[in-house]
Amino acid sequence: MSDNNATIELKEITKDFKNTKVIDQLNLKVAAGEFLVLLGPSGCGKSTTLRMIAGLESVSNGEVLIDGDDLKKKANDGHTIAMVFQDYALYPNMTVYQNLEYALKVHKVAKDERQKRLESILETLNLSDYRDRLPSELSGGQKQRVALGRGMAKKSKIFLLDEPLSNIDVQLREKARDEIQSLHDRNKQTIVYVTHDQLEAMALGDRIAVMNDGIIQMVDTPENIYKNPTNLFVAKFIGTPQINVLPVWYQDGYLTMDETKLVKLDRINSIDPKDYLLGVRPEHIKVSKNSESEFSVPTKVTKIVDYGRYIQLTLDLNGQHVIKAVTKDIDCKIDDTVFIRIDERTSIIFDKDSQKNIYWDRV
Amino acid sequence: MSDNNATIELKEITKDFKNTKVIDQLNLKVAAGEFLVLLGPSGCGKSTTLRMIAGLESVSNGEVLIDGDDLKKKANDGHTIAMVFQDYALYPNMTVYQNLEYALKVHKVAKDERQKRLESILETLNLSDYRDRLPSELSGGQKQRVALGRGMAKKSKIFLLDEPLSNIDVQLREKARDEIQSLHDRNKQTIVYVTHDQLEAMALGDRIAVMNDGIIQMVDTPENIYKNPTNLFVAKFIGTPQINVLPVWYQDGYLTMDETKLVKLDRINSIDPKDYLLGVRPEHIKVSKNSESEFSVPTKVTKIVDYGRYIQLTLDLNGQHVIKAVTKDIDCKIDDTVFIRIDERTSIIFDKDSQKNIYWDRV
Amino acid sequence: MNRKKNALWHLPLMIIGIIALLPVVFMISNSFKTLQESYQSILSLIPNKPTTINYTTLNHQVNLARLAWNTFFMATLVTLGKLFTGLLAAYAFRYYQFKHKNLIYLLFVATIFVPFTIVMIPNYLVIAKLNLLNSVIGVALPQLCDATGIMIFLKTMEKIPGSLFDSLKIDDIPNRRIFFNIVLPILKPSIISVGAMFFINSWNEYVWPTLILKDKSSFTLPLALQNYISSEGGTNFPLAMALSSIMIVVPLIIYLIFQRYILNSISNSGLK
Amino acid sequence: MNRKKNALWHLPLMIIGIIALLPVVFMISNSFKTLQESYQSILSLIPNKPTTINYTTLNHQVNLARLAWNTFFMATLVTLGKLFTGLLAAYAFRYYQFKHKNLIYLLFVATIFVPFTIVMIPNYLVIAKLNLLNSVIGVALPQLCDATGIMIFLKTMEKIPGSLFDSLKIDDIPNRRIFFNIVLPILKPSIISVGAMFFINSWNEYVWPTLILKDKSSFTLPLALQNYISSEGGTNFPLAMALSSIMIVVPLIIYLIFQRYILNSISNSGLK
Repeated sequence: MSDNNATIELKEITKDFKNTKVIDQLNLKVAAGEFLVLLGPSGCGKSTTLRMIAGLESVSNGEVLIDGDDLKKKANDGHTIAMVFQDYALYPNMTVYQNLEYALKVHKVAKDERQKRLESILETLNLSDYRDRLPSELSGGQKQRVALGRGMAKKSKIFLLDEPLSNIDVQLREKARDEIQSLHDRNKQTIVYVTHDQLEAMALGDRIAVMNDGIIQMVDTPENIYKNPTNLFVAKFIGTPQINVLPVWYQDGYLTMDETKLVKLDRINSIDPKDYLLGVRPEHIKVSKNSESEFSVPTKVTKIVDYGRYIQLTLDLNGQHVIKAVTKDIDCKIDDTVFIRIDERTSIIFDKDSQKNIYWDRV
Repeated sequence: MSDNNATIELKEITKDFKNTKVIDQLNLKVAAGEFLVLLGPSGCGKSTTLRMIAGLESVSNGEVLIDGDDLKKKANDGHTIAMVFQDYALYPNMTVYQNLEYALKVHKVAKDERQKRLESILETLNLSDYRDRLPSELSGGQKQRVALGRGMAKKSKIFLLDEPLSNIDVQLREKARDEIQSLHDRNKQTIVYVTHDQLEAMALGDRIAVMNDGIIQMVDTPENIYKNPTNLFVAKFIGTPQINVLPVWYQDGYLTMDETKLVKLDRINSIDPKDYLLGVRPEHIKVSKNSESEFSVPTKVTKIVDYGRYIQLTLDLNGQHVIKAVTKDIDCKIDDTVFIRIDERTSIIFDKDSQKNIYWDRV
Repeated sequence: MNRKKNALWHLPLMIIGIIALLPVVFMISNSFKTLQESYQSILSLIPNKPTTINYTTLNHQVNLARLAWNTFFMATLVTLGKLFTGLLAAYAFRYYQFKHKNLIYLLFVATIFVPFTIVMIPNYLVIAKLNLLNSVIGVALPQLCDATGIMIFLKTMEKIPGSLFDSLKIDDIPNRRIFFNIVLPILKPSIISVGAMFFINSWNEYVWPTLILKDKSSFTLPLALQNYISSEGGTNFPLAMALSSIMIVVPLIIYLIFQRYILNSISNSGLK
Repeated sequence: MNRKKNALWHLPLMIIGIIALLPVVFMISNSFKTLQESYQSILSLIPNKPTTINYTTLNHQVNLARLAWNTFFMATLVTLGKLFTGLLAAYAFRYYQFKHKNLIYLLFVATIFVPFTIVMIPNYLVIAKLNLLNSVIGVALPQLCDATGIMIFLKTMEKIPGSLFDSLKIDDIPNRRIFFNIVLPILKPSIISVGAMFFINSWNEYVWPTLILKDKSSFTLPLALQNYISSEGGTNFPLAMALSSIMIVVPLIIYLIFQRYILNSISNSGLK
């Protein structure tokens, strides 16, 4: 708790909408000054969660605590929370400067103070030249910056952002991302940021909460989420091209597929002999022209895409499985046979029924 | 020229719109059966070019030749060209099956033939279960497949696609891309594909035509465009994070920046001593903890993002330049000093005034 | 924001609610009063001794079935005619290029604001010249140029994305088919709502039919009502109110059946 | 598609064009004919010997300036009143939750289809009871509940994205400020066009003012025109046409000035 930021705590939040649970008993703590990203596919409830934190959506059950105080019992004071919307929600009849100034003016912030704050924000966001333009005269990227600026002008303790980059050109997104990052570095507000773009989430979040079907699947740092996802959904949602998933059978220390031994498990040997799903990220598939070990498996190259920085191979295994591999340099042609190898260290093993990562709670 | 596909040739095409040249003397040849991608930022004229090939937009000057015949002199017969639109343009009052069938029915294709064709298309695109649904009852990805199927049903020689993937979820795009690719592999139609997404272009195109301001900047294979772009625009447009661009001075075999020698040029030594721009892609910046050669330059780490497959560093050089580097494994913290090295082989040198790649026409 | 402020905002709603709905309640109420009670307390909303005498009397005095049929026939004819011209005109405005298109459109819309008082006499003279007095065609003809319908259809057509027509053009689909197979089905909700509007307006119309229809046998309901009212002040006020109440039934039913279309298409209302 | 087919599609346009515009041309033409010529060839479009005699006669017979002022004053009052109630009501419908909101809205819109003939008498009686006969307020009062305006404003308000109001809510901006600082400025084009429409309709109105305004000094232009026409067939037809032509000038000017707004807004709402 400080002047700059506040903690957020969601306690057993449930949200019903027309008799369906949109959010189901959700618990989440955001530390003061943390940058938390809510990540998930469309319709997973991430925007609803954000709107409940903002007080725009009522909570069917549970509590939203801001700095320990229940939001329901304390009306929004107009100061604590600022929010940036996906469509920016700029006031179309006001200039850039008036948009930034409006809430301050209504809440009787002194003119000198207003001017000082806004000049510095316009400066920071490179908007000084556009101060007298109407929103309709701005490009998408500029509108996005104005929306950001309007949120900043309030000097709120909590800053909520709802897919703020989804309406601007791909080329500009990287720059806008860096801007948001450096704002957080400077102001240290508590930020909750909603997005469906996993790269954005990885780049920005101190921690990421991956949501699906109204339930938080995993909350952790980007690194842990990538390397050690709790379940198959998280594993598939993060990373492009998607993680390879192969049906395997465990017995006597080996994972086998179609009678072929794929991986020798040394780290863990106390799992039941039964069907599992083996997840291997494309960059962890080791591709070579020759068989290099007893675990090398021959595959046929069906597609090669050179993205410049890396080469993506689509491989066919026995005509039954499609495997994507990412490598830096390999000299092969379509229809060549190449060998792949999978390492235990980079293998993620999921229970076939629960789709949970069986390693996860053992680490 | 064959039954399946046709050549396209644009000869000195100019398009004026309200006294501004949208397209300026554009020349482009698409071989029969080729997959050509028109890539560029919004407003670069790529969609207009596609619409001129389709005959939807008149040409102010020049000729559009389909299999050698001028499009202007030969009315569209409804058979040669099929097109998929960004918003899919499905007939909202017809079911999926009716959408696919409509043009065939109007053009009196026999019922048996129609049925045979459509069944196989519905099968291929996984749409059999949705044949009786209205477009409003479909998801974005399904709509996109119906639009694709409607184009396929015509068995046209030329297939035009205008940003067909821009309205569907990121998660589904990879799959949709693969689908389009395999359709082309199977049917070998001539395809012209418009997109603003460079990764899509790299993945799909036999060749890519990069456009800007109504002018084609470069037409070549994805690999060549990435490795040896003709000018700074192309270099910056392709690749993410963007290529690093540093102002350098050439003298006596060395590229120097702020008095520091960066690169020794062995391949070329006949260039004028003057200002150049040095382009280096982030993955070609060699980062190490210790100085490894006389060309190692010390920088300060300002940001580290772990994307799982690779780590992206933002480096500060003398407080004056920001350099982005992509590496696989490096053990460093924010504010550490690391050394970077640039190799001649991966350096792209642009003339400062014309912004042209000075190597390009020498290769 | 507290409850007091909230109530303040309801005030205008209540005022215009009263202004809007009171006359109708008043009409229905008086149709169930005796002539005597109506004279004594015309503004009281609930009749002392409700009676259906006015309705039975009315049934004796006029041929209600005949009146209703005439009104229905005329309204149907006018509605179909207006839909036909409106749809074709809107399609022409949307998809054909011709000289002075914008100017012509501007003039069309301008006709909405020319008061009927002004065009009444010229129209009457033309209908007389064409020997169409006393005929339903004579009533319908001058109404065929309803610019409102053209505007609504044009607007709906403009909402159809251009790519749909590009697609049809690439597939070389002839215009006639585009109109019938694509445009009309897409416009169905608009056609229903505009049609309902046309029908109701035509059903209620009295000034123009009064001029054209002289023969009692071709009278419509509003004309009959006019007869009851025009005798300066109304010799039998409850009787007129009874006829009014009958007359309002058909528009009410149509409105209720098609309210979803009407509310959507006219105002795209999304109160939920 | 060949030219013949093209011409076919122009036919409905030409027909309704003639139906729509002929009466106005005819009116202007006859206002420049002598009484004699008008009798002889009333349907000829170009006067043999154009004369301005009707206009000068008219100027002697009535006080045109007074009539125009009365009309203007009444139309302005009605317009402002309708805009005021319409905007407040639409805002209440859009941003407040109250019981039976949808039903109330449905009833409001229903009033558009209740014919004036039917509400005329109840309204007259109420105005008489309120002692407002012969006053402009009496003319204006029953018109304040114009559902058309509410519908158009409501529709425009619905186009304002919900996130704008979410944003205002997060910033804790009071309702009064939202209405005046945000909603009204955004609605400006709608207000202008609906205002122009209200004004023109009110300017042209004659049935209701005829009932309320008995005193010649408070007569409006349409009432004066009514006097020239009502003497069964028109004793001086060219004179009536001259007055019509004068009366049409103000709406025409307003329409031309605001046409951009009007074309957009009417076709959006789909109602007159």
